[in-house]
Amino acid sequence: MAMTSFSLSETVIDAAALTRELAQAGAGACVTFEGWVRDHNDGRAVLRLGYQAYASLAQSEGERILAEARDKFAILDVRCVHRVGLLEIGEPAVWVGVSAAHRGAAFDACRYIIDEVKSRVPIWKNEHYADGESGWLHP
Amino acid sequence: MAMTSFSLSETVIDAAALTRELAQAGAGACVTFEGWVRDHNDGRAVLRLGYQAYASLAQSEGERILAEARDKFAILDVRCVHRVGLLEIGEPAVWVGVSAAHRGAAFDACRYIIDEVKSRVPIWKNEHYADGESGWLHP
Amino acid sequence: MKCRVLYFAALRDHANTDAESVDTLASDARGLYAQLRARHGFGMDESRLRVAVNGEFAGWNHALRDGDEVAFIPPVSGG
Amino acid sequence: MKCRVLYFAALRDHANTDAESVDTLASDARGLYAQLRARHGFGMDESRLRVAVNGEFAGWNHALRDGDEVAFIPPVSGG
Repeated sequence: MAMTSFSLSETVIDAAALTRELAQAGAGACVTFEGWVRDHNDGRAVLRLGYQAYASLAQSEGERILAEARDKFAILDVRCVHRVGLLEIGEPAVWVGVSAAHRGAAFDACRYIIDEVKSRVPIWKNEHYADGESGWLHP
Repeated sequence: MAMTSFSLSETVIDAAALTRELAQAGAGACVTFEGWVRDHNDGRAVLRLGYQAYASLAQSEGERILAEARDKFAILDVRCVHRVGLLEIGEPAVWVGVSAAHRGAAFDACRYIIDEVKSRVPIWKNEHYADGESGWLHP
Repeated sequence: MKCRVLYFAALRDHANTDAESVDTLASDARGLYAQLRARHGFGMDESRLRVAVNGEFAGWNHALRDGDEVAFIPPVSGG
Repeated sequence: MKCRVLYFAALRDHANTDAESVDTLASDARGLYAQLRARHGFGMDESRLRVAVNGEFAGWNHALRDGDEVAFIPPVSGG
């Protein structure tokens, strides 16, 4: 299971199916995070986004983050999916789901995972602006 | 909108439909919490649960909590649904969803709401145990 | 005067009804609960309960009026 | 020796390719980036990048061997 908890996807993320994968009889809490494509960033109107990944390293780094979350927090199961390719406004770009016996660990682990994914996993966002320009974000 | 953000439900919670209601073009983050019926509590095997509510007060107190969350955190929209009646193991008993421009506010608001709902909204859980007993939880 | 009293959870099981009409001389919610506790043998101390009058949380000193709907709220366990 | 170099995001746009085979005399990743920066005119300073060798993060002093696959990782922006 640990080897398939993180994945990159070229197609729409199915949150309901992913949530069902987290179910266990001992699970009392499930926290999910979805990152949606916003229509603006830093004051510029955004039409759509493209995500590019270094796929093999993104996969191994993503799995490493999920393994860290399993070590640090009393959670039962976890999944993370990140989109690659072109996305429209409002589409989920990333989904994180965590199940646990109790909610504190589920919240903390979900927050940890998305923070680490955003800072460590080699995926880049290319914003296409309303003025016709586009640009890679390298914060 | 504020008057219909909190609801009690006698039927299965449709998380996907509720999540879609939170969508806005300016929303970059969506955090959800689901409370699932666990198969055990305090070391006793639980077969199923019954939830009883003081419906009119639960409704007004639930709406009050969601209004507080809108005041305290930079969020865009919010929903909370709590089940009443009999539930089987694994069913969602409560669902909270929050959308926001940024994830910090969404996590904080979602956590605030479920903590307050659990401590303030007049809803009671009756656990039916494997040994045939049942009992109201009054923590 | 008459009040309508609503019962939930353990209090409902104990009173064996979800609601009843009560003749009372109590001037406030505290006095009404003492009367009902004596009648039904509720084990739950006032300190563990909250009060609602006419669908809103209220204090134990809330003055009761004829026709009020009163609920004694045991510790909640939703979620 | 020859290394395979992978480019992503702004570096890919700048190099105008997603990968290339590079003849190098550089002994480590730092030297290889200096060589490629001179060739392609990358604006991004080494301090903003991370290095990966053969699919694993590595240090700038990582000694390169013939056939290594090297990637220079710009600041990421997933999520």
